[in-house]
Amino acid sequence: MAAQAIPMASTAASEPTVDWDALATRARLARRTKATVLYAFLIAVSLPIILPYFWLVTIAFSAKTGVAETAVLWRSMAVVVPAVIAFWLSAALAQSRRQLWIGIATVAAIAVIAFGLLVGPHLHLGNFIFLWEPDFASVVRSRVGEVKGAVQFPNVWHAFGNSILIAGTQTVIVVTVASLAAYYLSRFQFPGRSSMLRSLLVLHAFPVLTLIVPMFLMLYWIGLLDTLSGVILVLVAFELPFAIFIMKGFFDAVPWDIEMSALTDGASRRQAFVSVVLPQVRNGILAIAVFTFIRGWEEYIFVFTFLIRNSNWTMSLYMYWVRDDVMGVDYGVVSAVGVFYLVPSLILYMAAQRYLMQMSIGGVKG
Amino acid sequence: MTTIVDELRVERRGHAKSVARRRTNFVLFLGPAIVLTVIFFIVPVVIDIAVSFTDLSRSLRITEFTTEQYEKVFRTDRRLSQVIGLTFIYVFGTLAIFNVTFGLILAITTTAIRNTSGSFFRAVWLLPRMSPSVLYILLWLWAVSPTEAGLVNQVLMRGFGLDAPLDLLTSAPIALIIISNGFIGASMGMIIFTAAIRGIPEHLFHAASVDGAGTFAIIRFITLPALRWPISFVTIYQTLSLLVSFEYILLLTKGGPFYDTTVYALYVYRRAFESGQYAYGAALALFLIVIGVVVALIGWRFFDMERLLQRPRIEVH
Amino acid sequence: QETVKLELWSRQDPSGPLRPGNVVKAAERLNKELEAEGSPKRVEVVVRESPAKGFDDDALQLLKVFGVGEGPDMFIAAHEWICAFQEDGFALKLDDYIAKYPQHFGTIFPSLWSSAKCPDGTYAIPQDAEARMFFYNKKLLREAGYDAAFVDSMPERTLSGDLTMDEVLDIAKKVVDKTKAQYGVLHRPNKGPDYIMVFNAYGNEFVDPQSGKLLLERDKLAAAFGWFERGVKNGVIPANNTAMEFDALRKEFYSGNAAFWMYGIWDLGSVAFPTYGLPQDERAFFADWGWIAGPAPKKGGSPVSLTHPIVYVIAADTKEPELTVRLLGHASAADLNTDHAVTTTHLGIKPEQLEDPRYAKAWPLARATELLKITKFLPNNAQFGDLNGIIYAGMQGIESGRLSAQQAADFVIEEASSTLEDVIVK
Amino acid sequence: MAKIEFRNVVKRFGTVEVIPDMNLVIEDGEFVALLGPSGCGKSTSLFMLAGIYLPSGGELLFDGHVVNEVEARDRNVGIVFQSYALYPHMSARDNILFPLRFKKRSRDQALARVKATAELVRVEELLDRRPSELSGGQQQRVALARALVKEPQLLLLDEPLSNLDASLRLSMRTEIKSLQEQLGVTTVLVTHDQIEATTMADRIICMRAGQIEQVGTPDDLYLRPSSLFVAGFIGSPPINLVAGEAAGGTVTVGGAIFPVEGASGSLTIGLRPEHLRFAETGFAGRIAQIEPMGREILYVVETGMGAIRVLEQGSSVAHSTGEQVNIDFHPENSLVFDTQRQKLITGAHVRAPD
Amino acid sequence: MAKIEFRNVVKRFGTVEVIPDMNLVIEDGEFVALLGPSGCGKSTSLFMLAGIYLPSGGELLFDGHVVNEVEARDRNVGIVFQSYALYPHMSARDNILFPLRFKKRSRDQALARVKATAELVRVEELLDRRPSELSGGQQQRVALARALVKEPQLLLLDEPLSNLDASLRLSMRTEIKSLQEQLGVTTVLVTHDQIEATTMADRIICMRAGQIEQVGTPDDLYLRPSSLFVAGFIGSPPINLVAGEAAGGTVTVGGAIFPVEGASGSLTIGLRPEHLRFAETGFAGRIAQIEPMGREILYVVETGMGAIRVLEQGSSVAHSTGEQVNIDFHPENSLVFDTQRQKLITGAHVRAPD
Ligand SMILES: Nc1ncnc2c1ncn2[C@@H]1O[C@H](COP(=O)(O)OP(=O)(O)OP(=O)(O)O)[C@@H](O)[C@H]1O
Ligand SMILES: Nc1ncnc2c1ncn2[C@@H]1O[C@H](COP(=O)(O)OP(=O)(O)OP(=O)(O)O)[C@@H](O)[C@H]1O
Ligand SMILES: [Mg+2]
Ligand SMILES: [Mg+2]
Repeated sequence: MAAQAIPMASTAASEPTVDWDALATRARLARRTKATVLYAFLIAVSLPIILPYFWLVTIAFSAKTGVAETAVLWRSMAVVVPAVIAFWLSAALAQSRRQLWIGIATVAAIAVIAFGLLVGPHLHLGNFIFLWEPDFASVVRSRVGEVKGAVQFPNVWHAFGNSILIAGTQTVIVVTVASLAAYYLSRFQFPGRSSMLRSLLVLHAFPVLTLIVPMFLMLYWIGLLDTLSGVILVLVAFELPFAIFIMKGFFDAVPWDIEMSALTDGASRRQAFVSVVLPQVRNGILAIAVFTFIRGWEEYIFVFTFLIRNSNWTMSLYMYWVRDDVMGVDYGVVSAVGVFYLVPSLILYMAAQRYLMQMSIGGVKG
Repeated sequence: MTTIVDELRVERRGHAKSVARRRTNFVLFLGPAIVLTVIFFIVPVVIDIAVSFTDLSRSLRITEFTTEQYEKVFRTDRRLSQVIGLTFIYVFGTLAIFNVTFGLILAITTTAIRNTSGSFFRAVWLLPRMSPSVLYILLWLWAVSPTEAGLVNQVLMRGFGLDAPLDLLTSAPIALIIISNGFIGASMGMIIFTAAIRGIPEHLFHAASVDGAGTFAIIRFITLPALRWPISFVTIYQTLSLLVSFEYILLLTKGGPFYDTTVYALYVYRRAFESGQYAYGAALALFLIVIGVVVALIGWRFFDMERLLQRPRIEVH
Repeated sequence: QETVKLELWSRQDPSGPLRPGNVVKAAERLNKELEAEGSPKRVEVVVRESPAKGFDDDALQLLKVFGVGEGPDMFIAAHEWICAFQEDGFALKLDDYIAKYPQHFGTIFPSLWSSAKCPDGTYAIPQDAEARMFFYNKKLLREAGYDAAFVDSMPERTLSGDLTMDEVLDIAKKVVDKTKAQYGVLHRPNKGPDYIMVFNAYGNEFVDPQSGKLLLERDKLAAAFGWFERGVKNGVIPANNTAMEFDALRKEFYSGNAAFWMYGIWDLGSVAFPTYGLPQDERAFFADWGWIAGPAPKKGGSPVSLTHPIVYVIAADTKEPELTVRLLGHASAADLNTDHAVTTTHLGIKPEQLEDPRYAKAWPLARATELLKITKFLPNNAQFGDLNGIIYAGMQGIESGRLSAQQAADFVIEEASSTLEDVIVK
Repeated sequence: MAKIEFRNVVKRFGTVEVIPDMNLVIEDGEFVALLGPSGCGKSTSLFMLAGIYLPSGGELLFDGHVVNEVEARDRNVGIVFQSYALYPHMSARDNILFPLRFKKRSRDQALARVKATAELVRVEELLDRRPSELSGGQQQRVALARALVKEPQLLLLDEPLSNLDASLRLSMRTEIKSLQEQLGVTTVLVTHDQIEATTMADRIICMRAGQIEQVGTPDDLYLRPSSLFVAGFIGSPPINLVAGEAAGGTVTVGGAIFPVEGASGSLTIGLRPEHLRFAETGFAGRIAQIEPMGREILYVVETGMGAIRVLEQGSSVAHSTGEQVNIDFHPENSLVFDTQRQKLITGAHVRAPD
Repeated sequence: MAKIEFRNVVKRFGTVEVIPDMNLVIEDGEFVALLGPSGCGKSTSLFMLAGIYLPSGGELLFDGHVVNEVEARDRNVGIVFQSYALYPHMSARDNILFPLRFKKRSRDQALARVKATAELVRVEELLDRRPSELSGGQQQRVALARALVKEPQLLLLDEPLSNLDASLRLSMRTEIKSLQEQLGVTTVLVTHDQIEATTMADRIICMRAGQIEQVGTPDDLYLRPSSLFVAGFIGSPPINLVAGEAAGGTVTVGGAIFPVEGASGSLTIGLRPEHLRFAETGFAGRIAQIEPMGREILYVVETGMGAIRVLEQGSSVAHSTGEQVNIDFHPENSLVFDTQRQKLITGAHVRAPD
């Protein structure tokens, strides 16, 4: 190192003495304030979301008159909110694992008892009648007189099955096709690679729902109108650009050297794709599977438009139907159907939540 | 032990084989995606363009080829300018308030607290996206019901002493569609920004705090610069999403009251599907497609999306 | 034996499960008849269930389906749509068949047949009818200071043209001012037929009798919109009426928070009795509740009511038009139709039904049948559905304070002229 | 500058106790190295000093004041990371300027300081470049400048050299060392490379699984390792360790018998390869492998007590594989450990058998 | 095994020519090292051998056959990466088994081979673990087993040791070397660490910016570097290079005048630190810095021609900073380069002035 003047020494001596204790106090305060503000903020912004869903559930399990009431919601909240706070506190204050468990168990016990006393008597399963009584509408309306020979009340399980079939098949196809395409796009050099990626973005700019009539004609011409396959393939086509975009990001992040290894180990690129690369993008596959499934699960316009002869009930249309309000709505049943409708997506969502969070685009950072 | 190059044959036929393999791989990997997209996506767009030059009506009959639809779009449709203005407010409002800003705030705050708590709050915010749209909007309708039974009104009246119930659907419809879309839109940004924040080397945060930066300085100097690209991406991608989708608005307000929440894409839908003027709808849609494509291409340029393409490091097919 | 499958397109409509249901039952009767005739044919009805929300969506979907040649043999539609099918040649002209089967069709109320006609003939078979009216809460009116005699005489006064539209607003205003009730007049929160009654009252017919084309008369439109405008200004019609949930509106009326509720007779059977516990006994009901027809615009004018028949239509290209007609003839049998009428509180289509004890027991039907005398229909014009959408938007414009009555009329005319074809403006 | 003290410092991550109980004093102006294998808690200790981690127990003192809770930004500490951790979107200048932004100082003053510091580490020419446009060594210097620019009381270096290539590592070693001497700043270097530690530090703190094994000068650790662990960890090629049983003044190892002084029982004998030499007498073996290492040659000799590494100076190979040799050493260079306790038995030595 | 030949091989990425013209023969069974600074095209050359990159021009021959277009999987090549590149979702066993999946071989036979190979690299105990459950060195061994299991004709090693810590690096070095000798497989090692190259390889190919600077044994490169680049790149501490002007049998460098043989004009003189020694005579200087490096001590001496590094054997410092010393060297150890052409002038030497 070259001999240099030392610019430090001059000022170092005049360094003011530091009040470490004051700094520590300030830091402690700042840390606490920060945590409080963060949690308060997040709770505040999350309540507007939690509350309506919670409401839906309480109506589904408690409404008797068919009117949306909030009494049970507030009663439940009166139990749940203090319980959650107590959980939080006991977790924060517990000194040991044992104390933690005791705290949690106590809070849970009190909460369950309080819930049982305050809310329990209001709970019933009557609103889920549609699950075992396909003709429930006529049962519900038997107050106007018996309706016989009604051929047309849809069965919820039929709708459920259709929805599962559409969403499931579509998910399988999207995941497969998108993985193939995204892998190629991410890892192969070919003419038109850049324009291909660009067209994915451009396709995203197309107003899908305004293409229903051309789609209708198109499906008719190729003979897929009025088939589930038609609906599924259309859904697939519209979901593909997004899925490819996301999957490409995951493929971009797979280290090159393991693929190189596979090649020198004797695999062809296809074999390397299947046996080495694909297992690395499991999270991506799960993420797009969830998103695609939900998309198919909630679909109603295509189902309604393209299925004209089959009994084409899906959960979305069923939901619509129970909500039809020309003749009055039973909100209890609507909520129950809503809860039932939400359950599969929720299960899927809970299972995959972790993986959804790992989505990034293009593997490019900064 | 096998010889290093199995056969001389391999050597001679190597080139021909590699070209063939290149082709098969292209077909195998991209083929399905291209076929599906072309048949079920591109072809309909082309049909749509063709339809816009006809008088296709609700019974799918064409009696003449005409440019009359375009005359309508540009001459007689006076509502269009208002609709475009509204679309602008809606797209940028949602984008600026929720999809980017709030998504960013959520990502930053949920990554700043303990991971388990953070994922809980993120999970809550993903819930709307995971709910079927019909159901999600049903909850909204119940929540903003203008009577005292509405959840919002209950909270405001009981909790905050509001006198008369608010009627958000009539008095603030635009805000409502922005918020209801934003609750869903924010989660996309939240996910992508969270992943990006997690991708920032932890040492950078450590270095900055040792260097004297406080919370906000760290966000300003470390987090935000690292998120520049994801923010660009979310901006352009969600601009396009918002531009062309209207499902939630349709379910929530049907475009009303009056035309107050009829954004362009919904306008196309109302024109074409509520009254079966398919040809006119096609002409209107085409206009939207052009706008969308232009925005997409500008975005591509502006945000340097080309960076998404790393050069493949394996050259063989 | 040869089984003829006949497809029936029907919307999934909880308000009328027997519309297709009766056709299914009719097949049995027809088959017996065929057996008796010695015909080898037997009929089987296949119901195609359309999940459309509302008759307008359903009709548009069906038009597309016909457009690609996948149509059914017969379908159920709202009457105002039939000419759309007729114009494109999808509907079978029925005049000759109707004449041929008087045993099935001879007694159907002649007034209902007019709802089944397009300019060049009859294209549908009426399936039901109802009456739209202003329900009112007598208790509230009495609380507001009207004596019982006044309150009870309102229906007659309306029918005689003595009670006017504006008097309704005045009464409602008084109720709002003098009682705890919050609302004066409520109407449906979506596009539909009832409020057209108000337009009819102010003389809007919407169709040119000569040409059958849509007709818009600026002054009459403005007059009708004016009623809404005054209602909103007086605080009688809530500004957010169109933003409220259907059920919320009902709740406000049936729980005593509104003076008038503009809707249809079936609401009693499907909601008022079961959900809100209004008295099911006729006398008990009329003690506190009642209904009036749409009043005249000014004293001495004519009151109106509106009915919105649902009809059976036969496809022009059905292979078995004869059988289909006979099938629908059986489906229109008085007893089957009464099943539909009494379970869903719709009006019957034949005078025989009035004799049916079940019908008489369902007193709302019997009482509402009076209104058929003054009832009007929506015009049977293929574009009326669109026009109604524009009118509804105009109402939203007025109620939310964006438009004045005159502006609303202008808006409707401008919008209709630019998006609809062949609109006559006066 | 600062005197640093760990008093019974504990660090837990969740339920995992990474540092059970740490006690250590670092004098003002001293250059110490934290040396230990991967995962032993070196970085954790360093991050506690920096204020990035909060101690879970005990007290951390700067100049006698407890600073456990003081925020990183208030500690006036400079840190250089293994990955450099330069802010990728800022130029080198802005990187170095960054710590000064948070001090009350005029921009001109700050820029002058940046310039002076950049000259100190010789990156004044590179100030406009982004980190991605700098080579590893240049990035390292910029990182050093950033750590030094605010005149820290304490300089922390977390494996600063491990990402550099061999020759660069050598020169940066020298530079950092002389800079530290010049500035006199208390410095803690974390490394798992013993050569780095021995060449740079005044004192070495040898850690193992969160615990301090030995603290001392490089010579202390090399010549008088207090435990088998330290003996094995320090020295390259590694020390030869052979186990034997001592009784009555001799220790029996494999076939060989060594006279031993001052110890008995189960012993482990440590012989550094460079302290062994081929000689006429000594214990016998056969050369199994020869490895030229530039200016030294490593012989692996098969003996009765296993493979023994012998390091000879010079670059010309004087022996050949398979050759029978005798190995000799100075008794004072031998180390004797209690096998049970894994500790050095001070004063005990063995001699090569004749 | 295979003889490898590069004939005028060119590699371009887009418009960037990374390797302009490469000619090289690697004999059957040879162990060569590709040595050069980062970015000089070492990995690129290796990947062409593996069949991952396609040469843009020229011919690549295996045993005399052009393999330019032969697929990677037909080449029977084993490769080990710096990152190990183990398949994270497979156990060590499955990783090693992987290459055998693509050969026609019964599963039992394959598993037997896996076992044999695992024993060879001593990971037989670890076969059921996932890569994430293995330490760096263990991962390295599994990677090696995977590369070896199919009995490759050619083994490619891309900086295989650079992620290991110092002592592990040392032992893996020995292991790989002896494995290679045992198996006799032609091996190409890519490294930027000269010590790795010199200790492991039979021949070193020194590259710079896509071009081969020198090919030779470690001694060749060390003692007779053909260019300034090679001289500077090889040797640690680095060679002392001083520029001077030669005329009439002497070369003038700074203040000093050296007698020179066989060269004139602008010269650069290379003196390795370990070839210099303190003596009574020789050129004079003052010790500026002393750096103990374990068994050697590095002195930095300020002389008329700049700072000169002198390396002395031994661990005890015999001089002190500021001391005036004279430096001497053997003439045959001096290197003389043509400054213009950057090339060695063979046969030219300088002597220390008296
Ligand atoms: N944030 C953390 N959460 C949980 N465990 C941690 C965390 N940081 C470190 N550890 C654990 O603490 C132990 C010590 O880690 P530390 O990083 O201090 O080791 P180190 O000595 O610096 O090792 P290296 O040389 O690999 O950097 C390791 O076992 C590590 O797994
Ligand atoms: N796929 C590629 N596309 C474009 N340029 C590349 C590509 N791969 C390598 N290069 C460039 O070619 C040059 C040589 O790269 P290579 O990886 O062979 O270097 P290297 O000698 O292995 O370096 P290192 O020691 O850093 O691994 C570098 O300048 C690099 O930027
Ligand atoms: Mg560390
Ligand atoms: Mg490389």
